[in-house]
Amino acid sequence: MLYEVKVFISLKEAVLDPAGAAVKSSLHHLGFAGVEDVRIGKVMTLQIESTEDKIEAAVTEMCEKLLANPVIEDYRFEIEEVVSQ
Amino acid sequence: MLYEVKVFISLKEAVLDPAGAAVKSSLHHLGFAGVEDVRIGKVMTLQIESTEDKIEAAVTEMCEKLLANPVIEDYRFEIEEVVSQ
Amino acid sequence: MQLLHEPSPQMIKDEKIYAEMGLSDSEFKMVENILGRLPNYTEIGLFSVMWSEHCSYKNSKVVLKKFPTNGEKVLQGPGEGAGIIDIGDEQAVVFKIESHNHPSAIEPYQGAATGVGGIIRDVFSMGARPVALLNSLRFGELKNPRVKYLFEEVVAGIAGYGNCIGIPTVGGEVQFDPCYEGNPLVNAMCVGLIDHKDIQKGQAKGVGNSVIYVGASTGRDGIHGATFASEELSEASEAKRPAVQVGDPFMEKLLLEACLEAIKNDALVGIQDMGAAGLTSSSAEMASKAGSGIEMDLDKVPQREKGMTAYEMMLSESQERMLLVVQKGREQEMIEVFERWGLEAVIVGRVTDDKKLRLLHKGEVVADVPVDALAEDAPVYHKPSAEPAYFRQFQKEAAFQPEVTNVSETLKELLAQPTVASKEWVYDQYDYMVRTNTVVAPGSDAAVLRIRGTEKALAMTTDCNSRYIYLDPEVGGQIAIAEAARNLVCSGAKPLGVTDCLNYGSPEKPEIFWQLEKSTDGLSEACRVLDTPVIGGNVSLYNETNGVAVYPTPVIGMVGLVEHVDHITKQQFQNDGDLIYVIGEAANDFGGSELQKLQQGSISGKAPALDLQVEKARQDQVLAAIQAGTVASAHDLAEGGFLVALAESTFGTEFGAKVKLNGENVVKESFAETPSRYIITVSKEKKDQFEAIVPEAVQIGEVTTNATLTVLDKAGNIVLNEEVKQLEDTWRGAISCLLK
Amino acid sequence: MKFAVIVFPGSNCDLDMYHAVKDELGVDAEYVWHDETSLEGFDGVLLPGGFSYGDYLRTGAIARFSPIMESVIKAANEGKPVLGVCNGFQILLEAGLLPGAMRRNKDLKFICRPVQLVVENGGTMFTKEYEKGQEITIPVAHGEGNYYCDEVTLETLKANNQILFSYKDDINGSVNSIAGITNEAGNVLGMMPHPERAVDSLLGSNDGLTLFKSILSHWRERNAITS
Ligand SMILES: Nc1ncnc2c1ncn2[C@@H]1O[C@H](COP(=O)(O)OP(=O)(O)O)[C@@H](O)[C@H]1O
Ligand SMILES: [Mg+2]
Repeated sequence: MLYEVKVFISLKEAVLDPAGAAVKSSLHHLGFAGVEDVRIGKVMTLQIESTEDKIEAAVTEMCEKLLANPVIEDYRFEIEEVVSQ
Repeated sequence: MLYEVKVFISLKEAVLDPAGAAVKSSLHHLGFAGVEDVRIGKVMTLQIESTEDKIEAAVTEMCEKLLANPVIEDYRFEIEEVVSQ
Repeated sequence: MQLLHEPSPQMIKDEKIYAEMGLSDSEFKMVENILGRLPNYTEIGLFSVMWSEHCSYKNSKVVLKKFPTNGEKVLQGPGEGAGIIDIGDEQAVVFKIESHNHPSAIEPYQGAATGVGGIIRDVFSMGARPVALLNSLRFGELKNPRVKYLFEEVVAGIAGYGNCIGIPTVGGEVQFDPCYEGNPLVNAMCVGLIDHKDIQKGQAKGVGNSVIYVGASTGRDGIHGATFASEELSEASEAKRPAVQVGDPFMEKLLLEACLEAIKNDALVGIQDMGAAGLTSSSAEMASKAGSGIEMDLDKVPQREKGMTAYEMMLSESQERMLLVVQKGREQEMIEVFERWGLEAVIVGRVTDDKKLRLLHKGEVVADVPVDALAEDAPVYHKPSAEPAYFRQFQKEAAFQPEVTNVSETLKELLAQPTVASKEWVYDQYDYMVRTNTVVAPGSDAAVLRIRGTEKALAMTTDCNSRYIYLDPEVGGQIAIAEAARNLVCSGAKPLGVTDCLNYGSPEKPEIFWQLEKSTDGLSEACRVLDTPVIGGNVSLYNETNGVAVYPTPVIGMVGLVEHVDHITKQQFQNDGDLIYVIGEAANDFGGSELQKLQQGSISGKAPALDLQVEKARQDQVLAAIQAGTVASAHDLAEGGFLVALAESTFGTEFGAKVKLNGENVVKESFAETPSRYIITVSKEKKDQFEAIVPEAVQIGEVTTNATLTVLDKAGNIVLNEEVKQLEDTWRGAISCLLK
Repeated sequence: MKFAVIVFPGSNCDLDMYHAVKDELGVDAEYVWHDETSLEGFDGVLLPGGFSYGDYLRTGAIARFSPIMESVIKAANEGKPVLGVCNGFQILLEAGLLPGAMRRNKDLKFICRPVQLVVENGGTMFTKEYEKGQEITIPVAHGEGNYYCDEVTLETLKANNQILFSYKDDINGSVNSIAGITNEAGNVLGMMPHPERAVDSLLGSNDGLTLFKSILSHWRERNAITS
């Protein structure tokens, strides 16, 4: 079965996000004064061939091992079956 | 009104994603042979003080002007009201 | 340019589909004659890219012929990936410059990055180890947000690629002028080192040998890039834009190492990078140069996207790919080299004897055209040329006389002009030290890299003051070569040769073609006199936005040889009490000067006069003085004139200077941009020895420790007395201040 | 003494590290390819700078899975000196041999320039030839050298004297201006500045050579005792 998995990775709350801060200040410069906070994270879209009973554990392992760095990052993911046309 | 806006930015289809390719090959090395494709995008989470009639246009403008690079990236966004506790 | 159904040959002709690809009616007729039939869609695609200006030089060939390209030490002149010059001990230096202007105008980060990637491939495809990168950049004024964005992203793109691949970016130049606002110039240069025995050629020799594709897979990115680069930028070109190419420096690092390993294996017959026009140019050129043909099966080409057509694969400009010709039967050895580096290497075709490029796709022959027709027989145009009215006007004008009431204020204003100001903001982002050979880092007249294992070093620079060339292309062209050479000489090097990147507007306009003709006359003459042959280069025409052309900008990349690391000299003052000399007298040269631009907001009048014989004689003397060990520091006078150069010599040191101007006219002495001049410092003990070698040098003062710059007029009155720190802060902070 | 210089795909300061040790320190060194599995016969391990695997996911993240890394961890556990510079430091962090993580520089730009460092701890196997408090000039060249660790970790690093170098001026936003730290045992050093680029006065500074000399003299002392 083919799955489309979206993994969302964000910096932990306590970790300063220099890129987010820069975007916020640029938005202010452009006149968007209402922007109070910007945080930048990653989203990885994976196409994975797997079985229903294995996919969740596999993705968790990928995240723990490689995709996220637990010292500064949190992750969460969504799994969807790809319906072939 | 405070809104939480999530802007998803991804590389256009035909644009090479070296980071995605590197992650895919690394996942293969780690034994996840079922991974057929990886694309890496960004997700920006913004807290914006705005009004209901303005928010959508404002975010579109932010995306066009700054957040996404229309030459190589596509974007989409989700807007949600922040319910204060 | 993705089509569901490719148009038939008849449709291509009737609906003039070739015109959209940049071919004229007469060129289409020529193709028809060559083939003796109508070309199909793939075939007309091949012709259109190969006959674009970018690949064929059809409009510039007539002027390129003028360059002196021979020299005792030239091992490889124009025609291959990069030129090669002997530096003794069985070693040679390889270098080349290339433009990536249009891609950078569209997507500055990736445009600049892939420009760097492309020029690196040119150098290692010769078999050389790339050792240094340089660049030459032109932008509009740092006022409007788009220009700031372009500038920041271009610099980041150059840094991103060069830093990652691990080749130091050691020098360059940046100029700001309104004419570049819509059409920035991004030229990248790469310098490599090679042992004579490793020199490769891009030739497909030996019938039956295999054609091997290595590196990244082919996507739909950059289709028609070469054609796109050969048109003016406009709203319409926006729509035609191919998918932007993204650079992958990591892939290129692997490719570089693998190729340098592959060249040590004699199974390799020929190697060429896939640059502009990708698979088409590499295959057609390799075959044409060897007098052979190539047959390729496109089904074998590694593809990144599904359902690619022959047309798309042949015209794709996906990055980080190379084409190899390998001895039949020894393919596996080669494939293994690449596999060790984790790279794909695939046999896609073979060398034939029929001088044809034949392409198979899904079992059918989809193209069958003579390789020479693609690579050699593009039409050559000699476009009409006409002296522009502005030039006549400028020649008649009375010379500009600047008004200066406060020398100190004017100096500070000049130091804050972004063209004059410190480029630290730029080169701080470049890893200029990796490979630990950089003896003189960015910030002096030229960069200098030692050659490990020898006592020698290489000096390198890029230069072009396009304002002078706009005012007077012929003289301006001479000045560009002279300045580059002077920068090398100041560093202790003997100039070896030139690579040039000719950035101009549309050659269809007679006034622009005139600029091209005249300036190449000037460049050629200067190269002859200074004995610096042109060993390669690149042409970028159609640099216009909305009908307005950039200044004619023939960027000069020059490399020189330092015989002994002891000769390496910097522009910065070295010791307290050293004597300060100036070589060359100031004339009333303010046409095209930084001061004119500052005061008038634009430039006009005559360019400064240059006497090439004087230039040559002074260069020889300065170099001799350096080689004799008599010189502590050396700096040439460029934009801003004497005081700017004097101030620059104190920046980054703990020293100041006290000098007395040696002419009556303070403004002229301080700010005129007369060429062929130097500031040299000499220790007191070496005074006589130095003066004997450079009798023309005039002692005007001394280096001091009190870190102030004190300038007296001829009568002894103080005209300037400033703390160096004040001046230096202005100069160092100017660019980041403008970017805020 | 013999050093291993580990080469990952994308390493680009391997050559500099090699020359620093071999030509300037005068000690034996050998390149070790990322897919080898043994560091037998080496007395010290050097992880050079560069962009291993393009640094595409996070700096150092992919390299830490290279086959050779198990041997690097083993060498570290055996008490052998392990030095990671720049990308090497990032790999050591990702591999968990050192605490903390790297973020992008606070100004979001790559920085390449000689910087002033303060030697915070002079007694270690990496710094015994420096004085505590000494200011030295060593170049940096990185885009992600903004060191992060949480409060607790920072207190531990301080308490154990694990911070060997700090930047004299904050150049990249690092917590406490940290430029280089060791593990608790003191035999694994990660630092962003490049000592291997400061080993020859022709190129501006040789303050970095002292670090390599420290490793060597420590090794000689130990070996004089044990042998
Ligand atoms: N784009 C750039 N990249 C790297 N170095 C640069 C760049 N622009 C300027 N520099 C460096 O800044 C110094 C001053 O440049 P420039 O004013 O053009 O010198 P000159 O007038 O002597 O040719 C040189 O060392 C040059 O290499
Ligand atoms: Mg100069």
